[in-house]
Amino acid sequence: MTLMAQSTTLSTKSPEPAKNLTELDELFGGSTCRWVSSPTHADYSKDPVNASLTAGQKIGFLREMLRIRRFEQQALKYYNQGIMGGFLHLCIGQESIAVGTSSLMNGHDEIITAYRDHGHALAVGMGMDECMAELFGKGTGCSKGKGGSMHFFAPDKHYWGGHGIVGGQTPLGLGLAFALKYKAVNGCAVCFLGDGAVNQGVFSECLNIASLWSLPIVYVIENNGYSMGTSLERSSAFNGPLAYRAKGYAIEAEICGGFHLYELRAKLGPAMARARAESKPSVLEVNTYRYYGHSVADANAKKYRTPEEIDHYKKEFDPITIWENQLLNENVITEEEITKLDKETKAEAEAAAEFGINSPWPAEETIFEDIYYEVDHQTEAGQTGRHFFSE
Amino acid sequence: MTLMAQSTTLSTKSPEPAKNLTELDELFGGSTCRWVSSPTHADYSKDPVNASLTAGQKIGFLREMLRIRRFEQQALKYYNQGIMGGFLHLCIGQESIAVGTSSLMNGHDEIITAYRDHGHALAVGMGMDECMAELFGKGTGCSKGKGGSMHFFAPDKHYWGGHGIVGGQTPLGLGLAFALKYKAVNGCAVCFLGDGAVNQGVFSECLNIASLWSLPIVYVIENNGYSMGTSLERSSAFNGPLAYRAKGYAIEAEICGGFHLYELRAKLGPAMARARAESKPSVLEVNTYRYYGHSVADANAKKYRTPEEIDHYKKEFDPITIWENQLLNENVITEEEITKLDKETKAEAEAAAEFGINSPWPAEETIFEDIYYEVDHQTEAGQTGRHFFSE
Amino acid sequence: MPVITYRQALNDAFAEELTRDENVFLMGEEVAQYNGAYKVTEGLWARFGSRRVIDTPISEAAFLGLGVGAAMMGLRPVVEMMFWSFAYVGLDQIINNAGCIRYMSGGLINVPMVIRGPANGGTNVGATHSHTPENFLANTPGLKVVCPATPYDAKGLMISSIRDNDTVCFMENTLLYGELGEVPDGSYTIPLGVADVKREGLDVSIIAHGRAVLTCLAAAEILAAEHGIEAEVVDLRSIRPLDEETILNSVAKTHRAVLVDENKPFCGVSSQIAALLAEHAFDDLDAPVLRVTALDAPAIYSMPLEKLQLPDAQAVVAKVLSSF
Amino acid sequence: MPVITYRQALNDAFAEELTRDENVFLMGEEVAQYNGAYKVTEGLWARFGSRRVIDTPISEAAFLGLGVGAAMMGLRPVVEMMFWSFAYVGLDQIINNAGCIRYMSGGLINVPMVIRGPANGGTNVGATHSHTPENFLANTPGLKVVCPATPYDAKGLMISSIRDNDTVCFMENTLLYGELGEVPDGSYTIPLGVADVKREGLDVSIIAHGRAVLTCLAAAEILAAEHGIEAEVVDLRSIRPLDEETILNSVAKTHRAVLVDENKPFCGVSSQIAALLAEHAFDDLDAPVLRVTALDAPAIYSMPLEKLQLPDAQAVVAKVLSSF
Ligand SMILES: Cc1ncc(C[n+]2csc(CCOP(=O)(O)OP(=O)(O)O)c2C)c(N)n1
Ligand SMILES: Cc1ncc(C[n+]2csc(CCOP(=O)(O)OP(=O)(O)O)c2C)c(N)n1
Ligand SMILES: [Mg+2]
Ligand SMILES: [Mg+2]
Repeated sequence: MTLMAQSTTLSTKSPEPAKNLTELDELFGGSTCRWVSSPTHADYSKDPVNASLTAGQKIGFLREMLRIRRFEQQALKYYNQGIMGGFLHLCIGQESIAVGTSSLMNGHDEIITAYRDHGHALAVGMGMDECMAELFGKGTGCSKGKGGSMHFFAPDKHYWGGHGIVGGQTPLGLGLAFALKYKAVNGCAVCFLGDGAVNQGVFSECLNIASLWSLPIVYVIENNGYSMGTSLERSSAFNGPLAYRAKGYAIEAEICGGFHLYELRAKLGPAMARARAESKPSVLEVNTYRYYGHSVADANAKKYRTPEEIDHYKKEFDPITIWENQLLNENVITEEEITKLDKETKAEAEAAAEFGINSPWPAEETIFEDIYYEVDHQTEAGQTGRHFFSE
Repeated sequence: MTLMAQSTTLSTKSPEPAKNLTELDELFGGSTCRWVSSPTHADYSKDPVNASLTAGQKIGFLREMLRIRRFEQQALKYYNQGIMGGFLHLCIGQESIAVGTSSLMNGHDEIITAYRDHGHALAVGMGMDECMAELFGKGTGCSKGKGGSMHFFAPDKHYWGGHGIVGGQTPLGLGLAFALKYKAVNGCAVCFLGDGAVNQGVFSECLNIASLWSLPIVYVIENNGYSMGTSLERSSAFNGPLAYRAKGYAIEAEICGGFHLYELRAKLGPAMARARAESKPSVLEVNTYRYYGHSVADANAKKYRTPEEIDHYKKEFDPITIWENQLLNENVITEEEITKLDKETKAEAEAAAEFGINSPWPAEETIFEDIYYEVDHQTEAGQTGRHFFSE
Repeated sequence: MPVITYRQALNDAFAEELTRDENVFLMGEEVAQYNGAYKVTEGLWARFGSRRVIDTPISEAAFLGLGVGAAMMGLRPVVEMMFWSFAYVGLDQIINNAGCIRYMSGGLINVPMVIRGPANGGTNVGATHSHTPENFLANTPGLKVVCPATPYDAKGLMISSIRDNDTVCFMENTLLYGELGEVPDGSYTIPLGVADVKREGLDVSIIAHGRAVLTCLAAAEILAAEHGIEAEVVDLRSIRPLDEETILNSVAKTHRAVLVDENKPFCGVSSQIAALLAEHAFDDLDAPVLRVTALDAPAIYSMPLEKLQLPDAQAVVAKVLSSF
Repeated sequence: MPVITYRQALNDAFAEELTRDENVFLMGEEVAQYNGAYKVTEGLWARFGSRRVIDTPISEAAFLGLGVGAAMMGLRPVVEMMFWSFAYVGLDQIINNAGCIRYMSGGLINVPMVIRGPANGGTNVGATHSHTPENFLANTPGLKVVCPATPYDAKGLMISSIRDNDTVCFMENTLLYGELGEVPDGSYTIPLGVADVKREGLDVSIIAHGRAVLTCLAAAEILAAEHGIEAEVVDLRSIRPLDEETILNSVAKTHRAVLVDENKPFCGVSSQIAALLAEHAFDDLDAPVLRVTALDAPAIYSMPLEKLQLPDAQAVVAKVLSSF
């Protein structure tokens, strides 16, 4: 037995960067957190949160998912042409989560996410133009060209960003929930984070406080199986699902397939309702998958996972296809209408790209704007003393 | 139901600073983590780890606990005279944990703790003189007067301190375990932390890595029920014992009464053995109690808990008394021998205080020593460029 | 005017602002039921209750970030760091969230928060508990930094900081909490970015902030009494925004500058003042710009040695004399 | 001499030290199987295996602290921060543990660790990803800070840093990784604390570190060609220890100093150099000490605007000309 302690191999993981399909399937059926409800089997259409949806709403969800995908595909095209800067993290494959969440927001709910934020931004109702212009670094961008891809914000739409430091948004989300409770507003906060982000200590601190103070927050772990090139199994130790760590803080935790809007809504809806009604936190781990690399600059996107794995997800688990089929089956939509919707959203994305490209660069002097409120508003405080120390 | 979310009272806790005895007893019997094995009921004397102890060893443990208590009582006396500086965190009431742990160390095990570190230091074999001199800020101190009460170290005794930032030692402990595994040494690391420290995020990060990489570490939570003036219930949300949070990381977690050395050894021994033999981490939550305030400067020591609570622990759960009774029952020791031991350790502590008081202050120039290895050793690297920027 | 302690002046500021503005709340470890580790928040929990004065777990990163999130929503958190030294476990939340979100959102979001607590050496609490990060925090555009030296300044600057719509890092000092000074009854504000000439003089400008100001005032008395040198003592009060005008005017008058700083020397606040003078007071200066800083070693525990680590009046006097 | 990239120079340094010393190991996010986010550790996992080149979860505080603990036990961790900006979530471990433990233990414990990664703006990754904390880290006695500008320096300084028995914060630059330079085969060291005069000149001293050195060299060429000014370019290379002698000698020769710094201005490294000159080069200076720094705003995303935020050769030229 002592021999094992003598072992000098620190990582017990095999060097193979990815699993083959059979292993993947095993994984799905098994007890790990990459548990997926087969999209064809489970039926959440009768769930109260879904049963009352109108055809118009259902079609609206499809439109929103398509908007996100077409928006990102346009962005990808221009990023690859080298005319955007920084990072571009695409959420293609994960669109259902942002759309499903925003479909449940009550007008007082607040949401916040990490850097993979385009989907959430569009889903809450941000315009493609302002978002695309932001990617192009233009003054017409939602953040005036100051934030870029990782930093979309729309407080007027209860959307608080877009945050680049892994896990850094998790206490901000807690603050949103705190403010709701402090102000006695009947809303909840939804804070998204990745499967890699759960290992930033601050998230655990948040779980403790959320539970201790009974704050109305739902942490949604968008578990896409990878943090950059590191698979979930190589980044995280867990017992049953990752989300179950929250149980150690006396927080309700659940897992959920994120590929079918009905399932997502059926699981997320009650968590949000509980937050609003009882001011109780929850953690929901949503299984999802990104088709592209971590960011577009991720040269290894097909090395740490097999092309077969990616294909498998695209074929079997695409949230847009699944939803289209659902709506076709329900006779809520026709193939032609889908094609039309698709064309419209493509056109919208193309027009947004045009808008972005044709927008002016921010003026040079804006570099020193939006740093201090008091300076921007030229209050007395903003005019007293030196605020900036370069010429 | 919505009314609850409207509630603006953030803390659900009552303003009463402490619980009365009845509530305390309920607590002990209940499912929370302040679970205590009644010292008179449980019998771990037959446990293999205890059964083989010699009378000499058992008496040795008593001597060590007495040394710690007498040492701290001396320190307290001089601190109150205003001739020591900084903080003084006493572990009186908790002596069994340090002594029980060091009794299990195999010569390759490494230990590290927080600022309440006198007990651990003495238990691993540090001399009272050097420890007391440190408290007096003298050059003869174990840290040459540089560290003070919170920073005792003895790497030659596998004791890595003494750390003042709450939770800050937890990744250092992980590093000790990592180094053991890296070097294929048949030892384990034991890292102590308080019940308040579990809410520093870095500790959760450590649990994940410890489990993921299978590192030979035992985290011992010294749960004394309070972090400064905050009771466990006001600082931490948990489900069953606090330690069970570790289960979310697939780590073995156990709880343990810390008042009886037999019980402590029976629970800690296997965890340390598992770490050595299988390179597996564990978390052990040990129930304990401090009689004094958070530090000697804690003016509220009797406000956030009742005097009755303190008395109850002193009477029913004093680890020294319990051990003395155990040894008397076993006929391993006589009352007279105990009195003698007590006198000896008192005398040792008094002599140490004398030593500390009579030792010289560190020389002024030592302020600039022990900052850089290379400077201290006047290597080429230490002599190149300017290292210090004041005169 | 009533004479009260620096601690009481802060306490009064909190009480007045908590009363004035429903959005203000205090948060931190032991700030409520314990009345504050250094009793700065004494009585406020009893008076304002658990919603407005909130005890936290030992999770600085989380409750700093919580403060930022709450401030984004329009609340006005006053978050205590029991010691500023502990902010290092939550620094990301200060720099990247409090400091950058307004910018990254193109001005859509404000973070009207105060982060406060003591930052000082000199109390034998060791290297990890004695940090003075005003230099580093002021390095971050987006943050403001204030270091009051007197009860009067503490109260007026605290009220301004709470009402400020940007994040203010407010640095107190455990050695100052018991210091007495005249403080008027009722609310008043002192603008951030205005230095205070605490003593006028023609011969040399001594420039300092925080507790070092008191050291410099003592030194100035010695210089006047024993050496016939009239020193002007400039108290920066606010590090960012910084009142460069008062500094430059003083040096233009005295032609000599000695900078005193309890910060460590490398890239301390006094480095920045020196850089300012080296560029903008070049023609005014009759002598090199001299500095007296904390000794460039970690804070030592040993009582008599730690005393030597911080600038004292004698060291300032000696440095000033060497400038002539 | 072979011409290789800065990235390759670092990679070679790692490979050589991993081979030479069994106690050296690399650790960080994506450093192993992914070959490094910026490919600085390419091939090392394949060559040295999972024990020596280790992928971590996204838990900077824990693995920085793990590195400190391992170093205390005699190992020599080389810990990557994917960006130095991410160190803020683990800063406590760097400042309080790596930086203070030797002192607080009275010299009983050493922390021979390298913490490394890129620290730079200029790549449109936004405010939170563009920090350059060399000033703050160098403020901490107990830490060393190195900022190489060329492939040759990068390799020699990295090998010295790994062999150094103190903690070295090693700052690279994503904009430099692809830069080419002559680097001899095999192992060599460059001592920490020795600046390098990268260009000699009599008219003005331009003092810089990191990528700004290349900017200054370009500026010096323009100054010579277009303005007949021969600038001396001093590359600090190491921020702490600092080669003050070379700085002072250069200014004693040229009588003029322009400091160039990609750090933000307030309490940046150039503030410290300015303070040095204001005190010790007072009689040598014929003109004010001027600085060119990053603009004092958070790093902006917008591509053309971010370009304006960092010092470029024209800005340096203009500043130098204004000094005459
Ligand atoms: C504190 C910190 N460390 C590292 C990074 C670099 N980084 C950015 S995203 C990322 C992976 C995060 O993965 P996950 O949380 O699973 O989210 P996903 O990208 O899959 O959406 C890493 C390591 C960072 N931004 N912040
Ligand atoms: C990061 C940090 N925050 C706050 C403190 C101040 N502090 C010191 S000890 C302590 C309480 C810790 O309680 P616990 O972990 O239960 O240990 P105990 O004192 O009971 O042994 C606090 C808040 C600190 N030293 N470090
Ligand atoms: Mg992920
Ligand atoms: Mg405790």
